[in-house]
Amino acid sequence: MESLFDLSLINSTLRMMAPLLLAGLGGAICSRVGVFNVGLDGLMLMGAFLGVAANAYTHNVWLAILIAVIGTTIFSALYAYMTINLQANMIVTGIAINFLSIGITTFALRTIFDVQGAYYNNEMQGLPTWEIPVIDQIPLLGNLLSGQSPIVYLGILCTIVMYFFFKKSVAGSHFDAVGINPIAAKSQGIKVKRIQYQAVLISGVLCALAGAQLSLGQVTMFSENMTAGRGFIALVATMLGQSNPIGVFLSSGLFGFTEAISIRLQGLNVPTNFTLMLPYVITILAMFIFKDKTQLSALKNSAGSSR
Amino acid sequence: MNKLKTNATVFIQPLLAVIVGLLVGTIAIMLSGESVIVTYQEMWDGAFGNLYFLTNTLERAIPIILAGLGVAFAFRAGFFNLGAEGQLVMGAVTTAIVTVYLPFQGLLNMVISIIAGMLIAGLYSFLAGWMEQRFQINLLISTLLLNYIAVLFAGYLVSEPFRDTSSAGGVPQTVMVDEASRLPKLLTGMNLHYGFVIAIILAIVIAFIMKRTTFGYEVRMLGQNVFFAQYGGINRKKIMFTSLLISGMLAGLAGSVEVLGIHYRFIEGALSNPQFAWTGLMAALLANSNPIGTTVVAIFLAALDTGSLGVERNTDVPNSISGIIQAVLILFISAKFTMNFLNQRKKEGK
Amino acid sequence: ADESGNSGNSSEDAKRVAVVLTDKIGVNPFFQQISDGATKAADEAGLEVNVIESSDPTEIEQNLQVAVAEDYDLILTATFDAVDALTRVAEQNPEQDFAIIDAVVDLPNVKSAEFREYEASFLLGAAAGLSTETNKIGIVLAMDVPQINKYKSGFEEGVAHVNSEAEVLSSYVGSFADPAKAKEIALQQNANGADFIAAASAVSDLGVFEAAKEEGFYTSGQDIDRTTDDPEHIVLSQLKNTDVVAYDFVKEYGEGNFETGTQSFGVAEDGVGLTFVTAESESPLSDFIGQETIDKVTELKDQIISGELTVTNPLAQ
Amino acid sequence: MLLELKDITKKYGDFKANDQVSFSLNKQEIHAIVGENGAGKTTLMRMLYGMEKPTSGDIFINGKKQNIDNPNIAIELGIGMVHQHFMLFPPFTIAENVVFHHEPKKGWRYDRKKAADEVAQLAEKFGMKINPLDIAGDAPVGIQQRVEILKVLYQGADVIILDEPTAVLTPLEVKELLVSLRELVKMGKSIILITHKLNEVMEIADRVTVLRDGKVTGTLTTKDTNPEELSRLMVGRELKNNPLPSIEKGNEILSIKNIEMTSKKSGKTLLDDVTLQVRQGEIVGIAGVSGNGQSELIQAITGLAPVNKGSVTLNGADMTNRSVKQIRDQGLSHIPEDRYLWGAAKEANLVDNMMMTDYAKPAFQKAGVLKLKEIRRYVAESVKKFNVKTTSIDTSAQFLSGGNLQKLIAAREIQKNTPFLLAAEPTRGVDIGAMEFIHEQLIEKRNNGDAVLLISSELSEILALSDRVFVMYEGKIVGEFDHQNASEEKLSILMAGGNNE
Ligand SMILES: Nc1ncnc2c1ncn2[C@@H]1O[C@H](COP(=O)(O)OP(=O)(O)OP(=O)(O)O)[C@@H](O)[C@H]1O
Ligand SMILES: Nc1ncnc2c1ncn2[C@@H]1O[C@H](COP(=O)(O)OP(=O)(O)OP(=O)(O)O)[C@@H](O)[C@H]1O
Ligand SMILES: [Mg+2]
Ligand SMILES: [Mg+2]
Repeated sequence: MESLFDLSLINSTLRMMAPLLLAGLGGAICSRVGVFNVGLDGLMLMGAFLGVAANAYTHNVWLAILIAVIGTTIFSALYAYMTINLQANMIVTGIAINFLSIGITTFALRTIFDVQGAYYNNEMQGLPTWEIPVIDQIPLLGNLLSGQSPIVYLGILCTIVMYFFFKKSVAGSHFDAVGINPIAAKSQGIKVKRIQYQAVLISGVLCALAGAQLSLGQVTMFSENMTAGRGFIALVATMLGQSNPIGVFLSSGLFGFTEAISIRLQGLNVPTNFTLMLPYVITILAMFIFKDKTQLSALKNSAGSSR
Repeated sequence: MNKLKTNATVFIQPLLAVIVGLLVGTIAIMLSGESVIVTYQEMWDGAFGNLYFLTNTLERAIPIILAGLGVAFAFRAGFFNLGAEGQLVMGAVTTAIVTVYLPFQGLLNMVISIIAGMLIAGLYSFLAGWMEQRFQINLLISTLLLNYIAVLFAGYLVSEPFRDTSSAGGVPQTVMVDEASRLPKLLTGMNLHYGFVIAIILAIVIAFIMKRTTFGYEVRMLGQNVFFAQYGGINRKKIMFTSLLISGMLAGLAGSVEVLGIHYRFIEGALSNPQFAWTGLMAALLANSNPIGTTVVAIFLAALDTGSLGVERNTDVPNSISGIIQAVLILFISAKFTMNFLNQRKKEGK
Repeated sequence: ADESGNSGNSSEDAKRVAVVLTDKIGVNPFFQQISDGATKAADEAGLEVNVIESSDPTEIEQNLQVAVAEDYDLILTATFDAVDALTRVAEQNPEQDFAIIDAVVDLPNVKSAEFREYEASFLLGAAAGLSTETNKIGIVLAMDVPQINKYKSGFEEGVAHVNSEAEVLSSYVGSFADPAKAKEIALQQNANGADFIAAASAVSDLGVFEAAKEEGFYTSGQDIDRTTDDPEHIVLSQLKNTDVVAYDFVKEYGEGNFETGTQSFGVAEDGVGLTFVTAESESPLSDFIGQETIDKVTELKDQIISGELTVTNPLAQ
Repeated sequence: MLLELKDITKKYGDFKANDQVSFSLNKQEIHAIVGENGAGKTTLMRMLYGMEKPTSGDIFINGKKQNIDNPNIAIELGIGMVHQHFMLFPPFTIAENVVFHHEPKKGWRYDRKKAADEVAQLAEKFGMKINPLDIAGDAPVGIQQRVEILKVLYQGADVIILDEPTAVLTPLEVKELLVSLRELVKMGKSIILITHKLNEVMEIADRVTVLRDGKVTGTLTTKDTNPEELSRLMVGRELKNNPLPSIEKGNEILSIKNIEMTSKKSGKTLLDDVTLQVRQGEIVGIAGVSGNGQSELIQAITGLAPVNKGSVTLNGADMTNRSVKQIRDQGLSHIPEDRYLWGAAKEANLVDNMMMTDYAKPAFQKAGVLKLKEIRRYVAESVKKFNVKTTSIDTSAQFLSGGNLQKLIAAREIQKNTPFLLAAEPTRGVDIGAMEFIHEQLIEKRNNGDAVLLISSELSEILALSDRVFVMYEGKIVGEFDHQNASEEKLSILMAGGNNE
């Protein structure tokens, strides 16, 4: 097909990967401190809903995002409390969080907006797209990278910030320490629970942004269960990227890219189910190349709590 | 040390969790403006109200029990199998196709198609184990991804080569299984079928294997400490492969039994939408991978499902509220309440 | 469950109707339509109505059985998902009245209504084929499954009938509720030159509409008249009057002239249609379509009604 | 008096881990604490370090009563602890581990360069050789030990608690450590030293406190006591001295010929042309600083890792690169070097732990079904016979003290009655009572005409038990001695890579 690798492919990849990247980074920061967060999908959905709901009331997209972030962070505190304080099984809690947010958003959709299925509203302003001044000028790159929603850029920024946080900052090394050996960290006077809380809350913020990118960046509406399982793909990105921000960026990029490709491949004479499979198959193939030799500490923790 | 005391905490814990869950559920119901008592009454009735509802609950528990047993088996051997959904779907679609297209009859047909479904599902899970063993591919990621592939692949099978084109239908599905090959009902007029007997027997068999056989011992030791197991002469590869195979076969059986006992055909989405696999996973986790415990928890989780159906039918509480109550109950059930609360109280008391 | 039979409605002898839906209402506006239609008729005819949503396909049969046990007079359900369950339940309860919309169950105690959506899709495709300037037309579908593909085949046939030059780009979202991906697909089709992209992806249609608004191409809605949302870009809507059928069924039941059997609703019966062609719309006609096209399509409609033109039924192969 | 613990009691449920314990430490003193496994030494120190709260009793620092709620307070008060099980972050560098939670900063950034410099200086000041930029997890245990001490020093501790610091060290490393400790005292630090080795106590401590069953049985000045008195206070009885009677040697049971093993990862040669034999009625000792190929030798013999060249013959059959099971069936039993990693499943109960390697025997299973009754009887008997202290055989192994777990493992392997026993570090971290017992068992096995290969980094153990001694250095056998000819001196030189000629 002539348009398989056109310029808009990169553009499209960036858009598609942004929610995966942000939620994946949220998963990464959790797993760095030893929390295996399966609730990313639910947190994202909550963020998507709150973004739209707040936007409908405040008519201000920025304020809406702020409210989505605050609300989702509070919601993620529930997950933190259950797993960190009450030592509930991380995976069960995560799945329950996903169910809960589907329930809450659907219920709220009905009670607040009196609609079922989806809420949209022509007056509602979505996120603008930003033309990035300098990059904009560069002939080819400008077209490729410019003109995305601010959250896409924020996702890239978060990757960089998180990379430096873990690589360069003292706090970052404390986060790692908690994930590597919580008992040792505690014996050195580190407040392990507090750090785990911080990580979960940060993942709340990141998932809120991921959700907002879906409901206010990519489209301007909310529909029931609109994350369509992206939280689990983000989880795969977290694991595949070995909880390293750059790794998460690359793996969510790979996923976004293959998904963009798979849309284009639908024109070919291949059964659609096979083209839809492409991102998953490619990701598995990618694992043959980037082998995961290190055991995730979060994994061990969650497996430990499962016995 | 004090056995009585520990036994008491074992029971107090989930009880407290259920109470807290119900309390939070109460808030949700009150928000929706319905009577709390009526709603909970309907929930109870929907799950256990009379023989019909009780058998429905048990019927719904069948795939959850089987998928849960599968997950639990792999857990015991130390492997985190997140691929129950894919395995379940593979088992179901295989069984449906084999029943309809291979020239066997009646009981034989039923047995062969169930075994075929279990085998394919087992091999599907084996594949993930092989990739981990041979290429160090993280089992968690591969099993998660294989779920999507299985669902799409099964979808392809029933919308292209094996689609039922006879009825003027629109849903991708296979042809219906003939009467003789179906799993018979346990009681006439009720939905509960022999799959339940199979599930219960398997739970007991697996409990026996785990506790009383050398193979079960090998599986448990491998799950507890790989190095210790290897030191003692246990073949890690062999146990890993067999336990993943068994795990997949159980999940596959969940699908086969759903096909032959309830739907009588494979319908796209009919087995993934109800989240049987994930519910089974939760049951296994909540029961610490104990087979009998998994069965009990699975029935409890199924009761939450059928109970919320009752709420949906007979009250104005929206469907989503029953979803909320259900999620809240699950959320609190695994919390370690008593420990913390009692400990805190002790400390404060001093 | 028996006691609710007579004692439950002792005050008056109102007939009771259960509407058992195969999924949550929110999943597809289609369910909302049926629920609304049935409720409206019940209100008018003085019937009691209870709408029961199912969370997943496994629950349908149980809900039907319980509805029988609770002595509802008429049990109305819908879609192909309910066929297996209804067949079994209706066979077991030959005295009970049932009705099913948008699928056929051929039993003496069931009244079925099927729709020939492909006729409407044909008209939509024809309108698109006549209007396109780029000779590229898109359609965004929910999933690659027969009940969705019946829209695709009629659409393609319609396009081909009027414009042999035009190419149809069709893509699947792969799920019933992923507006973000639907939008991405529409943007992609538009980038490949499609100037008209039909939406046939349930809730995800909203994503296609947004893409149209942003990029300035034209699109169409499904089931109900969506042109009112954004008449500038949503220029057509293919209609499927399930609400009317649900209303009719319940109303007939209330009035005592309910007869089982199968009714087929196509363009001729006004069960399906296209805005501006078979039904008025509140919104103005877009210049992109133009009155001329509408006239031509109206001619095609008449040919279909008269039987001069037959659209292929994709499910009858 | 720098520090004083008064009448400290710590209860876990109804169990008193510490019972009215009083303890004091003077400035620039080294005060040793000794006692059997589970006597309550670690528990007492954990309370001083703020990781546990005493059930009753008071802690005074410089005469002032303190409430030490968490390690931060202890650190502020100048108390540092080197834990029995290292508290390190293996992927971090040594410098990062040392400065952890007290990192030098440049703005928001972690000044890793400064950290490395400071750690290098600190190490120099106290005469400890380390490379701050090495990854802690890759460093040998001796270095890890130093990292732990440096960490405490970096935090400015005046009181340093060391919980069994020498259990995992080689003799050379022990010597170095003791030198460092003296150095520290000279520089004004005070030290609490928990150990099972009475010679260390006698050599370095000023005073010693003995704990038994959570109670203090005596606080003595080392000048005025001797090891015999201390052991009597510890175990409540006189210790025996086990002689090694000379007996007839029989056939070769284990024969290793020219084996070679290379690392898959680095391609480094780990075992280089190793040849040795063990005969019936003989204990052969392998001496060597740990990390010189002993672990690889164990793995080669037991089938846990393949060799590239050479042959391993056990009890007359070629067992080169066979599976663990085949080798065990041929007559191997094996006390592993790390009891938690290889030797036990912590969460499993004693029955499960005891059954490993025996579960397939016809006595304990029929057609794959375990005979639980027989098994439980057997385990209960073994636990009693080997004097494993536990509340029940259904307790999980993690709740046994190290010494008791070791006894359980020894019981499991010795009772198998195989012609060959491989005993690796059989008494590491085990109290003197248990050590005596395990030694007795090894000798008895030898006297019964079985072959024993003893691998230990504890020279005194090697010298006391071995009929013949081999010395390993960098994967090679560099020396062989008879029981009579072996001496600590001769072995030490070879172990350090020196030459006896
Ligand atoms: N958290 C706890 N809960 C219950 N019992 C405990 C706990 N910690 C320690 N104990 C028990 O207290 C006793 C004393 O343990 P402690 O660790 O102080 O022994 P120790 O003298 O350090 O032994 P070792 O020489 O093996 O290190 C043991 O019997 C142990 O089982
Ligand atoms: N929750 C607990 N309940 C009972 N005993 C415990 C508990 N936690 C730890 N212990 C016991 O406390 C003791 C002290 O543990 P510690 O970390 O000192 O290990 P240890 O057994 O002395 O190890 P080793 O001597 O092999 O180095 C051990 O006997 C351990 O089994
Ligand atoms: Mg100790
Ligand atoms: Mg110890």
